[in-house]
Amino acid sequence: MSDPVSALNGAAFSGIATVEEAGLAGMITLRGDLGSKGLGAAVKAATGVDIPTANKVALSDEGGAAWMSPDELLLMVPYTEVEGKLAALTEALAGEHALAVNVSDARAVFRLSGDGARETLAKVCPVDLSAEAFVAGQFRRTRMAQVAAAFWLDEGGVFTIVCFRSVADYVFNLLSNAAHPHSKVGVY
Amino acid sequence: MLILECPYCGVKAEESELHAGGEAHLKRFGPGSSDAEFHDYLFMRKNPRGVHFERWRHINGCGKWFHAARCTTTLEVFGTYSAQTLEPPQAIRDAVSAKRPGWSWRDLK
Amino acid sequence: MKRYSVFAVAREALRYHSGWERAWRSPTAKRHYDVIIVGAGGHGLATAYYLGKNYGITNVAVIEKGWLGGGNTGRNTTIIRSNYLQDPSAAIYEKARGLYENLSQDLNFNVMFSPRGVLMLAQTQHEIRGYQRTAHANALQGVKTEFVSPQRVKEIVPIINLDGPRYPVLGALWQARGGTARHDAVAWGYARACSDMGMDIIQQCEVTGVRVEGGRVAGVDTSKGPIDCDKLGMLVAGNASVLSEMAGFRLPMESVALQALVSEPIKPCMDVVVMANTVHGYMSQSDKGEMVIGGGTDGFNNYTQRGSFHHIEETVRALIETFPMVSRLKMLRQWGGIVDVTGDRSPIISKTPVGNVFVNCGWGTGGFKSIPGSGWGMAELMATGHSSLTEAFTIDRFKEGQFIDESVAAGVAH
Amino acid sequence: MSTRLAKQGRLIDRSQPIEFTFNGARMSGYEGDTLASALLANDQMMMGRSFKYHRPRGVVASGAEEPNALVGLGNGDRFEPNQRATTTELFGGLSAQSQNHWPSLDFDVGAINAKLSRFLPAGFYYKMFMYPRSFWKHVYEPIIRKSAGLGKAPDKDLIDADHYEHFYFFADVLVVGGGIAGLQAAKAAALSGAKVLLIEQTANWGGRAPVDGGTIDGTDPEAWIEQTLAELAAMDNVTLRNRCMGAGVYDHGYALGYERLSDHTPGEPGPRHRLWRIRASQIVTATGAIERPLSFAGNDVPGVMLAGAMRDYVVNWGVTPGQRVVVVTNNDDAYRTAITLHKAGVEVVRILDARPAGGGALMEEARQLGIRVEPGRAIAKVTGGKRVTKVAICAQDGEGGAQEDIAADAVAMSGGWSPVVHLWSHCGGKLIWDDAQAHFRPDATRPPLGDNGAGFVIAAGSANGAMDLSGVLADATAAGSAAAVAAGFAAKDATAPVTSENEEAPMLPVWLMPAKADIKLRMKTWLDYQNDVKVSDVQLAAREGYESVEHTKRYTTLGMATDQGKLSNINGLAVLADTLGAKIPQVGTTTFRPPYTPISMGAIGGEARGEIFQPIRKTPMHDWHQANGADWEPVGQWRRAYAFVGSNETVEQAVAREVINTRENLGLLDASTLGKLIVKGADAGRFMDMMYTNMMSNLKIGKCRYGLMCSENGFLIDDGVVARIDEDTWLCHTTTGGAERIHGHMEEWLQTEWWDWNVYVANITEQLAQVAVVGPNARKVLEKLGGMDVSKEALPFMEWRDGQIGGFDCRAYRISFSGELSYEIAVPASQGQAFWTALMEAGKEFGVMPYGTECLHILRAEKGFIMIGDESDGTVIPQDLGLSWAISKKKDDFLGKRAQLRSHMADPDRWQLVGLETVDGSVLPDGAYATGNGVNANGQRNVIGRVTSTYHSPTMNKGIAMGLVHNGRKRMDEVIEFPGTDGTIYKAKIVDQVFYDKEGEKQNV
Repeated sequence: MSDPVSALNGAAFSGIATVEEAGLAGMITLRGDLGSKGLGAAVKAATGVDIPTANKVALSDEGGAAWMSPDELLLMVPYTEVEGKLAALTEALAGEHALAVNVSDARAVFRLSGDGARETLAKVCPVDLSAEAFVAGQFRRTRMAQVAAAFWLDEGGVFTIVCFRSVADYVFNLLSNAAHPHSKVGVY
Repeated sequence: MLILECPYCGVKAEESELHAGGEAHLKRFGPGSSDAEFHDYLFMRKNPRGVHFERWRHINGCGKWFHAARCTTTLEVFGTYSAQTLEPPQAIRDAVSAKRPGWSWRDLK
Repeated sequence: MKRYSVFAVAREALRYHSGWERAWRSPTAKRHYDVIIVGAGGHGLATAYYLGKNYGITNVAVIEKGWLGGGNTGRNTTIIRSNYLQDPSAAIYEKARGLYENLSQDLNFNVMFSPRGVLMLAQTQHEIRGYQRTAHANALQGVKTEFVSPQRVKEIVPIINLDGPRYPVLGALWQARGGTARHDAVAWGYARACSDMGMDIIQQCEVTGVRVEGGRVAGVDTSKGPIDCDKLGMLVAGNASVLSEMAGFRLPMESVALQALVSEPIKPCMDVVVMANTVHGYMSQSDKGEMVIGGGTDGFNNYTQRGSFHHIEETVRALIETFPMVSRLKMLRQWGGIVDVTGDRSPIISKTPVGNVFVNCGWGTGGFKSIPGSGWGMAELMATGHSSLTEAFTIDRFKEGQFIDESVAAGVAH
Repeated sequence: MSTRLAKQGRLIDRSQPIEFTFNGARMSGYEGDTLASALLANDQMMMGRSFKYHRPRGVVASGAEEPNALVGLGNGDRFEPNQRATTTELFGGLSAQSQNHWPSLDFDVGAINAKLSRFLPAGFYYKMFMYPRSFWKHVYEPIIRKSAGLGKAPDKDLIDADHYEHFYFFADVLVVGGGIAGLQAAKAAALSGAKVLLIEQTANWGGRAPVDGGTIDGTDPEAWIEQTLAELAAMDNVTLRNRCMGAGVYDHGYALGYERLSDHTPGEPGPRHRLWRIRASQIVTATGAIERPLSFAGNDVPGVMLAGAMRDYVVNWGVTPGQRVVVVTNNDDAYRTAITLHKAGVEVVRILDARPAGGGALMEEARQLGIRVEPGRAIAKVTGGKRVTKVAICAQDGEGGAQEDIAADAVAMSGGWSPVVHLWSHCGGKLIWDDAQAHFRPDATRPPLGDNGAGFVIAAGSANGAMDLSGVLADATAAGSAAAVAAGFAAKDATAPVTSENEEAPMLPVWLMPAKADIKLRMKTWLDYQNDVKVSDVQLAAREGYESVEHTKRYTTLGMATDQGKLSNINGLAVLADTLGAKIPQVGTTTFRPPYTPISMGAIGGEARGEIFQPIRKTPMHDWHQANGADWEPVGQWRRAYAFVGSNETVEQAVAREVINTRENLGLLDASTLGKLIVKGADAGRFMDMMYTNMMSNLKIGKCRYGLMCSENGFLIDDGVVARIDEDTWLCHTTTGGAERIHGHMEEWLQTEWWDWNVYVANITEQLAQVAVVGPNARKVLEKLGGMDVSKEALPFMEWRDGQIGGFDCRAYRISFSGELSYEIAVPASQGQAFWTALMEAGKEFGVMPYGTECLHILRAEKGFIMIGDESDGTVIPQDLGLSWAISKKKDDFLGKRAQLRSHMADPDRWQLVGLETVDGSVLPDGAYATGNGVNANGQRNVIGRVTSTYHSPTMNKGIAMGLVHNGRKRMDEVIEFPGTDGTIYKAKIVDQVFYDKEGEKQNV
């Protein structure tokens, strides 16, 4: 096994906000009955968090879980532990109708931070990103210009953005362009 | 630029996050059906000036298909509801009746 | 009818144009006509015109709920071409294009047919193969087209950017005798000629019901009273479903919005029509100097003649990519029309379950370019019961699974 | 002459002079000037030429409604035509060129049209230029096009030097218009706590109020504006934006704000324009009103100006358009202009008031100042070429027999005011006719409807027909509160300020001046200045039967100019109604469409240009391909290598080399773009059987099967290899374009038809990098890398195994799309490049070479495999392609089965896939059709088949092809003809489509 490499090897840009590729993150797509006790327990075991409610993300030190749809979660775990966690999950969910797959390498992850972060995102996503409307812990799947993307906001005011690996370049250029140093809108 | 509330995730999604899927509540006809039945199932679409029950997918979002009751002449949305139903639920029918008395759909009034 | 000519204009000028007569009469409807055409758009008026001209049927009323030419005839991007892939399409569109060549003289009304050439860009290997296929088909269909190189494209359209970073131009399908015409003039010219043949064009007259007796239509009820007829033709884009239900049958069709826009007028900078289907945009320059731009349709049923702005954005950015200078122009006006789309996106020109009712609809985005051919074939169908131009466009094709699908050769119909 | 006054000019800073050029001439103005005010200050009244007659044109307005003063602005990659001088803020180094003339503004050859104008009435071109036929394209049209058009086109090679962006903003209440109505409405709405966005198209807040006078809350309007602005700025639920125009209102509360960030500071870093995509619960349109011209002969001579505009130039910019001014009006407002001019020291030689009894208090004030006022009088004719020289006066109630000529160099006219109803109307708001004010205003009972079916636009102030100070502020207060309540907020009792101003006497509608003007005058009476539409043109259109307002508009081009009829529509409607003997409301208006004023295409396109015009999807090995000669081919949004071209070979040579090498040694293909979908669940088997035409439920774990997918309409939509992973899990390979499409297709059926089935689908396409290892040495290189047993016995053809190769965790499939010994090996995407590199290294001794999509196509064609998109095109069913073996007879249902039973599809008499071999070994042209006998009823050659794939086969060194031929499988060895577009007839023999290794020995070693 050689060292795994992320799509952009940690590229970064700084303007009205700072855009950084976050590198490889362990991610598992889990589909199943989000109401089932077994699944809840398995998720807790894998990530240390309870199943988040709709459009929310639950974060812990060792990972977290994001609500993707009524029957889908995106679990976040340390990259090196994905296979182990996946095996455990599959084991735990053997009894019920569920599907867990490793999607760590199918994704690119970006961190967007700084005063202009909300405005940068509001230039490319049809989402109300005002401080009143979009708060820490919120998770949103949406359209980022011309590709699908998802993001959440953490307590530190940093947005974590997840998109497909193949469009990592596009998303990075898009965000860097939106974060142009002289393009502050001045409303958020 | 329409906005529709996805009944699965509650997001008020704008049109660019959605994919329109045409008339809702079509009954599938497979092998064993008559040519006429199969033809109507594939091609005959309600195209009313007024109340229309239709399918949408929250494609740039939770990915779920849902149904909407919408007016094709004012674009008013009477409501959105689950795709796992064979006909508009009572709540939706009431909402439509409140705004468009005398509307009808198939054998529903 | 007073003929139009430069001499007539000069003569009138001397008396301050006081002597011009009405382009068309506005009569009150008679109680009965041999033929009633519902819809005084290009298709309806052309059908009436060829019924009179080719079959001597002039006891005809053309009924219009609004003002003549006020539907899609007056709100399209005026492109005329016949470089279609499938035989039935190529036949009717080429018939139309041929008639357009002489339409001004035929109608004695300048419809400004401008055979400036239509260029359809190939921007992927798939499109190249698709257009080469079309070029081969056209050669056998009697439609003059050729597949040209990127260099030739640049000669024809100097403002084009051949190597955009995303979709380089790899070639194009060129129809030298395609072009544009003045859309309103087409409706007005036909209307004037129909009126001159004694036909009645009745505007502001909405059909409220279709009277069917014993499987045949007896007449229509309108906002101006009942009118009887022996044959009824329905040519009402955007309303075909509603009207057909009045007659007791349904059509395999949905109505959606199609949008277009124009820039402010500028001096001539593009002499041809360019269509870029991979990036979804097409553009030509009107004689007034506006860049006339069109894009795609909405995905949902809509009767508002308003579309969603994100389609305008997609179209404009595609054109900026193809013609970078467009970025420094401004959008003057955007609008929408309602087009009927069938199961295979090709029209229906057909007899109906009601014996003496004929329907012509479902042109989607291809309506304007087909007007003369559509009218010619529809008239033949209504007068004789059969037309080789229209037979493939029967309603029954959907039952049989025999489609006329133009999308296959990358050629999106606009 | 027009000059700068010694005093006045509330918007200019006389301490900040600015240099600029007009048609090359150096001129100077002040900070705060518009280009129009600065030109007037330099006595440049004439600013352009009209569209049709090329008549001299001077500025007539002071704002967005200006039809005449359009210029080309900027140079090089920042040049832009048709910029309104009245809305262009002056900046240092500005360079403007006037338009639509040759050779120069002062001497324009095109002006000959004006001399001929009598021969060029409305619609003349519909009546001539028809003979000879060919002349339209080659003679008439080129001449017309050259004389038409306005601004010069940007350079053909121009690449916009600026960039643009979009911005999504959500508000409870959007207020459009920063005049006193907008400010007051915003304040009223904001007091309730609603989130308010207030946008103003100009750089300055307050609109006309400071110019029109009166007092608000005891202070002058300017002070009130400043104070209100400060209050709004202090509220954190309010966002203020100037230089941001409300461009359009769309369905469900969507609105466009067009922000011009650096038009007044060109070249400044950052975006030039920002297009705001606003979603508001309620929209208040406080867009003001526009003054109407009066229709008298010569009302288009430079120097004839709207009275309100002339007042603006004096008060805002300290500029007077003339020295001897005649004021003509049908209402009191124009008296304000007369008084303003008089107080500024400009001679007002006469006020002509068409009203028999004249005006009210303002008239008295004017008289007090010694200005001569003549009620019941009108202008018969204005003379002057490039500048007003003389005004002939007559009685309004007459034919225009002139009674007196006055020397004057400017005329201020006012025909009354029309509310700006554009944004109200964009999305379906209806209008009513107001007889008293003689204008259309919003009908509050028929507003545009939002997603909830309730109105979402409220008009406020003069945009709503409130024409005096107190009325405007009361209406605005009500509108703001109402908007807040409609947006779901509790109304706070916002109170309208107390105002004082002069009482006004009622206006009198005057649509033609004088009332009975004869035809000679009507032919010189302009309605649409830019498009040269005159009263006589509209009357002609009506007489000729173009009675609908839309017909008249299109026949005369009234209101179709760049101002979209802001000045001309109402006057034109009135003339049309009068000619038809109808009432104006019966005639109605034309449709108002976005944008309010033209907005840049750049702003509409936004950020999507150049590298981010559209996403380009890249595989994990993309950069390696780039560095190793990849000749790219776009496949959907993916980029795939068409071929890897060496330094001294052509693309064609590279492709041939890749084919030969793969057949003889070892080739590597980046197959990562192929879709990979996981289908899992208790009902996955039956689901797979519905999705595929083949039986998939009985596929054994560890095995692979080639499968076909059809649409419900029966047509082939995708194909690929399916692998059974475990008891309830299948992995489906799709085509490159198919991953998202087929994933969506599966989800659709699961969610909307079989929602009670226990099946989950996941798209893992991008999780894996997949490499096809192809050729006689394929096994050798894998064995050299070491790891899992890839022997024929351990990993037979059409089976898969999980394991490690060269230390890489992988899944190896023993499948072949080339006919060679072939493995497809999937590794985690993050390892893709490393794995590829390892293969290239280990493969050296086995003659490894990467190959691209064209080689892939040739390899499969030699082997007779179909390619979705080539052999299939959306009109082809599997039966046509000889794939009946892949259509299960045992299943009673699958998607497409019922469709394929329809008469046309079940018909045995269809075109069938066969191989084609030219008799001379040449290559058949792509897409060629085979001809049968004779022609069809429409005179088209009958065709009996077509080429679907055609290549030169390097392996067989001859042309090979596949095609669909009528009853092809029954016509083996028959020679048929394919006419090329070049006239050549290609003869080809119908043969078996498998050209290479018919027995399939090579792939099975």
